[in-house]
Amino acid sequence: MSGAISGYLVFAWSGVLLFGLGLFGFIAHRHLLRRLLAFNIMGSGAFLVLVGLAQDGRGVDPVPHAMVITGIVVAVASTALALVVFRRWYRASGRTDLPEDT
Amino acid sequence: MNAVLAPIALLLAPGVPLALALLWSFPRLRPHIGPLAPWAAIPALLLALFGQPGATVELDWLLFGAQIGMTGTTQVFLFFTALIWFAAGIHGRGHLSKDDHCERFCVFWLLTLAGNIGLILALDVALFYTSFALMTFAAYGLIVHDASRAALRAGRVYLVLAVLGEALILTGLILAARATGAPLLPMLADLPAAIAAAPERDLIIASLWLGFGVKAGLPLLHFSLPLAYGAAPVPVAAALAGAMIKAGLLGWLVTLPLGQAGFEQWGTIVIATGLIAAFGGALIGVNQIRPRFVLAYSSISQMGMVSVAIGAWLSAPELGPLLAVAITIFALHHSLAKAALFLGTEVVRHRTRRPVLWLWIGLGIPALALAGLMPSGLLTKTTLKGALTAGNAMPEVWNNLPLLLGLAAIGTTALMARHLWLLRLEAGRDDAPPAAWHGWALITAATVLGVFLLPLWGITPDWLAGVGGIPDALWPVAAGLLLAVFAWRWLKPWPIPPADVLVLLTPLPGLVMRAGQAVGVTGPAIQHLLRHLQALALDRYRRADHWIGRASVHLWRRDAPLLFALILALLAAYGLSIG
Amino acid sequence: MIGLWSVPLLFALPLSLGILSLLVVPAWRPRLIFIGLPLLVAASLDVLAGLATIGPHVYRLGDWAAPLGINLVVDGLAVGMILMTTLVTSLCALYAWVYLRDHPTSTTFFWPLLWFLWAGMNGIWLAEEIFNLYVGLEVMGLAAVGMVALRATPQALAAAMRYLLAALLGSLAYLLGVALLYGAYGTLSMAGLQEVAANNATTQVALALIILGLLLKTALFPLHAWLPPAHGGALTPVSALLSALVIKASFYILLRFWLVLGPEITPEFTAQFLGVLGAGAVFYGGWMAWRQHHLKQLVAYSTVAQIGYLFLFFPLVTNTGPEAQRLAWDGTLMMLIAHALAKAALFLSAGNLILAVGSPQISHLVGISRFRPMSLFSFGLAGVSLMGLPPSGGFTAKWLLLHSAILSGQWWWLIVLFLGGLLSAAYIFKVFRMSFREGPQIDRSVTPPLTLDVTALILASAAILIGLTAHLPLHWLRLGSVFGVS
Amino acid sequence: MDWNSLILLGVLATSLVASGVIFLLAESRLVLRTVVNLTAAVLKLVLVGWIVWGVYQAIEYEFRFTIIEGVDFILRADALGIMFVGLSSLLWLFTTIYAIGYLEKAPNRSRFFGFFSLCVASTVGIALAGNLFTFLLFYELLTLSTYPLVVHRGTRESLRAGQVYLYYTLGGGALLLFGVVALHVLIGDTEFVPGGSLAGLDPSLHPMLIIIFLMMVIGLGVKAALFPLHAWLPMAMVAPAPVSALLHAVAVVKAGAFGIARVVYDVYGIEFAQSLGLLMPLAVVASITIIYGSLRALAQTDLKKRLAFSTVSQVSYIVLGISLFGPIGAVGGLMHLLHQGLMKITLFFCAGNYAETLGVHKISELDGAGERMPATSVAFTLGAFGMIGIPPMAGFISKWYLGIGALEAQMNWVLGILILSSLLNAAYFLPILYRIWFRKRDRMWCEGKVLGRFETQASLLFPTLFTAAVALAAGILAGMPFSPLYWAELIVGREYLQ
Repeated sequence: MSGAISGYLVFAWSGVLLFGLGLFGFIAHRHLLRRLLAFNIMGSGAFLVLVGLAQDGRGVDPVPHAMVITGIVVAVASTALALVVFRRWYRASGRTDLPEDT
Repeated sequence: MNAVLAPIALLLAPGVPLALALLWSFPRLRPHIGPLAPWAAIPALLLALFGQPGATVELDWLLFGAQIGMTGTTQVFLFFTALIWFAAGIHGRGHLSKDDHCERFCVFWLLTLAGNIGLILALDVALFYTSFALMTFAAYGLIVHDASRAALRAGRVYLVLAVLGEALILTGLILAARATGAPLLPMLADLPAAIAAAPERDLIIASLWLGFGVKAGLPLLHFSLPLAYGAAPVPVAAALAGAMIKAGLLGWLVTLPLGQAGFEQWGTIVIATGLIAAFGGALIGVNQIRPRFVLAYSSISQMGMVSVAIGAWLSAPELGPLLAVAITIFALHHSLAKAALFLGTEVVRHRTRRPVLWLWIGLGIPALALAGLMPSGLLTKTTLKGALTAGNAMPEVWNNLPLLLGLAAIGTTALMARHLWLLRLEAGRDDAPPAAWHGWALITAATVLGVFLLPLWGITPDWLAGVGGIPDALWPVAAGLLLAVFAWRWLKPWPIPPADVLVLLTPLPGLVMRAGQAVGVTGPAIQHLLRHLQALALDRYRRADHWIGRASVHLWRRDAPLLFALILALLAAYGLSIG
Repeated sequence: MIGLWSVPLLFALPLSLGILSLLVVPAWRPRLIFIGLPLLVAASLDVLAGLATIGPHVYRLGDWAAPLGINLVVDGLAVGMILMTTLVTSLCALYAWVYLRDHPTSTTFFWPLLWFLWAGMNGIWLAEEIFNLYVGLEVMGLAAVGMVALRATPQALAAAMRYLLAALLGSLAYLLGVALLYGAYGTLSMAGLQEVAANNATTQVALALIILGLLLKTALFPLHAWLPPAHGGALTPVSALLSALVIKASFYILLRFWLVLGPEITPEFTAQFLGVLGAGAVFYGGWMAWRQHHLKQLVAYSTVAQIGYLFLFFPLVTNTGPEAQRLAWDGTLMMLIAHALAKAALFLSAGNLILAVGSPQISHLVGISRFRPMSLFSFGLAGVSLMGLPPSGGFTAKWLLLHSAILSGQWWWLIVLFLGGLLSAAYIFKVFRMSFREGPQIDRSVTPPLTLDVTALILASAAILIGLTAHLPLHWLRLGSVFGVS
Repeated sequence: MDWNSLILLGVLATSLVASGVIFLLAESRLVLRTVVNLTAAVLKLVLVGWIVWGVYQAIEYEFRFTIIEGVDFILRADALGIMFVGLSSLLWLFTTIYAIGYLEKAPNRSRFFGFFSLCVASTVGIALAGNLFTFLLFYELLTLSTYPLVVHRGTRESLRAGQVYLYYTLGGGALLLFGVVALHVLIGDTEFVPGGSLAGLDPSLHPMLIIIFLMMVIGLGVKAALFPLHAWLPMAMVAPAPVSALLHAVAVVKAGAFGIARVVYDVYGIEFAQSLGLLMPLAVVASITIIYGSLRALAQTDLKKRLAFSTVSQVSYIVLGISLFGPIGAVGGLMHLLHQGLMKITLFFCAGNYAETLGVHKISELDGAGERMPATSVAFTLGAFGMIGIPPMAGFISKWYLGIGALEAQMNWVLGILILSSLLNAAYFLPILYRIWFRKRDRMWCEGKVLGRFETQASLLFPTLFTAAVALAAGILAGMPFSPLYWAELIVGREYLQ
């Protein structure tokens, strides 16, 4: 990568930043809902990187878009599943976090 | 005896006792073994009387190929062995019929007999050793038959010595066999020459000499003799003293490099040992308080004299033919007489309506024979002396050997006198079944007449010299009798226990016993202490074993994988460092 | 053309069956396997036949060109994995068909999830592009999480949650890596990457992200914490599927990446490091397995340990001679397949034992050998393979790995294989020890249906047989691989 | 696939199939199980007899099957292997009969006989293995199939013994595996070839070969109970008597000793091993084991424990014979493989008879047993005499050949070891015999069982008597064709003529 941060790389770098933030949240928080949110932020970061890196002046590349759309679908599905499991977990145990190693 | 019969007879001689013993496997036939057992020696006896030396039978399938046959010398051995077993068997017949363990006894009897005959007939090393071992170990069952304390002790001593002896013999035989051309199928006849040429010849001779010496009552290996002769049933004692002791002698005769030059030192050692046995046996024997112990030491003493002859043969190979004849006659003479004496110790105990005089004449005959006054004794002495003095072949140091033997004969006479004297005390205590008489009478007659059968086996001794030897034979007898009378009047026997030095060899019991007596502790207390000490030692051994076991298990159990891994790592690292 | 119709069917069929099973009434859901299993078995065999006749090839879905079209690789490795999946999943499905009768609440969603899981796995085996691999991973992972949660006990839910978080984190790391690679090289195809990828920082970072994500999903020590509760706490057929197949998928992707990028781009240090982690997994997993009191936890930790063996592949193929590489490749694949079969068998038979005594505690197995010899026998056969004792797939694999280790001069892996084998013996025989013990608790036991025992036995026997006939699978597996030429 | 290779599979299959069938049989199917057991054993014996005849006429039997490239599964009947097969199939029959009687009314018989058959199958496999890989395969299988037998009783003690057994054998097996793989790396598939196949290798590889030899011998030495690796064997005595008999006489220790013979003769080649200087250390280890085992045996009060340490000692005779450079010592060692098996199985059967009939386990409780159980006691006596090496028992023949062989190999000290061992053997066996035959019985034996017309159950008595008779015959009739001696000479003739 060249020294100057060209335009399209801004998106990529902010994607990386988002991903980092999300990762921090994912690790730091115990509340499962927060961790889920953090996961979604990480996901957004990753998509941003994907889209951002694709804009290198080669014209419109449909592939990243396809990938991001697919990724979003996957993320949504994952979040949904996580919410279902979380709800059941909360109902069963009354806790919003995971117990330490069982 | 023709070519067809000879092999069959050779096979039957050891085969019949063996087959009879095997009858025991069929519970229904077991009761029949007892009555048949005494007769098992008959085929061997017939073979000895009517067989011709020279016939051999090869048994390829047996062990690693065995061969049996007869030579002139072994035929004589076979004769007296079979006769003694037969007479002793007849003697013991009635006695045994009341025994609870009759069948067990008979099986051991037959096995011992088979072994004894087998070793005489064997021509190859393997069968010889096999028969020897069979005889040795089966005889243990005979010795401890009574299960009395004394018998068990005798059995223990006998067994320990026998095992040591077997081990020594095996060492010697393996080493010797290796020296022959055919180490896997060695013939006895090849051994002497092979040993003479072997690099380890001293080791071989020592092993064989000591190994067979256990049987032949070599000093310090003789402990089992008095103990066993004293504790075993009388027929067994007769067979032990008459026949089996000669197996040791036969062992020497067939394995030692007799007739080979270059064994003068060994000759000296053997002669010296023989003399020690001859005199030591007599000295200890006259102090014994039971007739059978006396006889046992007499045997040791007599075997000492034979040892002298063997030693002479080693020292002066050229005397071989003469000495061979002398030793053969000696063996015949001593075996029969000794067996008669042993059977006599039983016979004399029985109350009888027969004239007592006949009894004592019968008891006296073998005693006189041993003392050298009967034909056999005379012939033995003169032949031996003649052989030793022939052609001045013997080394200078041994010039006085005949005199020494004469002095030993004094001891023999004294022993016989002591024996008869002690016998007197035991006379007439029990009823005697008739069979006891038959056997004894048979063997006593053989003592007198047996020697005249010698020409049958091609041995023609110088009868006249025998007659001429009477004066020479008389002085030791006279001296011995004088000594006996003197001793009877003025001396008290020392309390030498029947296993003499063995008591000293195991110093702990003796010393403790002495010490205990000195401070006034009674026998049972000492015995208790001894048992305690023994138990302690055993316990220590067991405990050590236990700890070793635990340690080895612990070392490996938890850490086995790591240890194996370590081994692997070391080996692998080393492997890579070099490869 | 032969082989063509069946390739897309391999994931299309399970997908449609999954959807179909969501549509039918719950009572009918299990019965779909009698339609689905024969079809999928036929399709798998047809793919094999295709490989045998026309060799390794790339199948274009709908004849669309990449990158928008989907390319499917049909080489020896993929077909091997497909066959393994078909065998294990079919048997687990049969097992579940009987097993789940006692768990009516779980049945409802088990079957749809099973089909999705299958579709996801087949997708991964066949996918050529790295993004499709991601999609496959997610489909499979979400289905797997759902399956873990089926039990609906707090423990199972917690385990599912933990598993889900780990899986999501892993997938995102992978996705970021994919994004970086695509950004740098503009291609998603493995073949394309192999041509253009250069040894620079971007590639290395991307590869590190991908490796990390996949390690987390594969549960390599020390990233294994999610695995034992998830695998040990799930329903028995689920445990078997997860341990036997699901973790293999992420390892498979790792393997593919390594084949494409590994030797040239990653430093030898990484390879050795992965090997060391593998060794750590072998020791730690074995040790922990030995210390478990619950039977299925023990088996789960055994998976943690066995994963470690797979990672010995990396040091053994990096900067070593071609012969050592070939042997390591063969050994790793053998290990992978043998472990799949053996672990499925182990879980299923452990489930049978638990059914028989009615308790997951190992200490309650006292004297069980008298009543359930067949379950125990399957357990033992599978155990033989896990211990790496002959004759078994595990042994053949170990043999090949040893061979490779000695040939490449990396003797320290010998110690790993050695102690690993002994540790696995320790935990397998811990179960046996208890079952041979004669004690008071041996009066009676429940007899599980025969099907349960038979499926476990078939899997265990397969784990043994594959060791005896190893040259056949290895021959197929080498088709189209970089190490295929011996 | 021709007839000659199928017959090898048949020998293996008889017990494998029997094992499978027995596993599936319900516990209560006593008759059927017995029929399967005995049919398989007899069938195997017939097949083995067939092969023995064929091998005698130098017919090649081979079965070959590729596992992975360069690694074949090979079964081959050569003289050495078939000797071991003959031993195990003969003794299997009798041990099976014995076990059927011994375990009457005991629990878990299906399991027991299943693993029992499996154990024999692996032993046969070991014997017929045509290369190191196949050998290893069955060697490990043997470990696995004997473990359930060792822990069969399910007591705390037996489980502990089983654990120790596993640690040892698996550890040893792994070392063996590494040795085999390392050798494989060096020279490829190591088939057993008379005279060995390593002699032609480059001298720079020799240190490596020594290491590999060490690995393999340590691995095999575990099963052969060589000195520091023997601790599992006495512990395994908690198993039922037929198992002990099988472990000690036929399967496990023999597998180790046989493996060492294979490695020395057919992998390294005796001359090459000698030139590498490997035989001398082996002889020393074997000698130490011989003496050590006897010393330990002397201290044991439990009959089976004493027999176990005796095994530790006696099996090393085989190893000793192998390590003596020269045909005669080799004959002695190989012959002892059979002799020790026959004698030791007899002794263990007898110990089992005493335990089962009289409830006697301690030596001190044997007083007067000879009167109560004469036939068993005769068998015991024959076995013990054989162990001591008293002629005409089989042990004497071995000892004689070993002694001569030691002298041929210029190792005269070995003769001393042999003699010392004989003395120690006498020291721990003769007191037992004394108690059996000459002591008065001093206690009540717990005799609860209905025994039939013999002194004990017929199924216990007759195998014992038969093995004793064979052990006796092996000694007396050593000169006959097909005796152990004859066969060992045949093997050595083929090994040394290379």
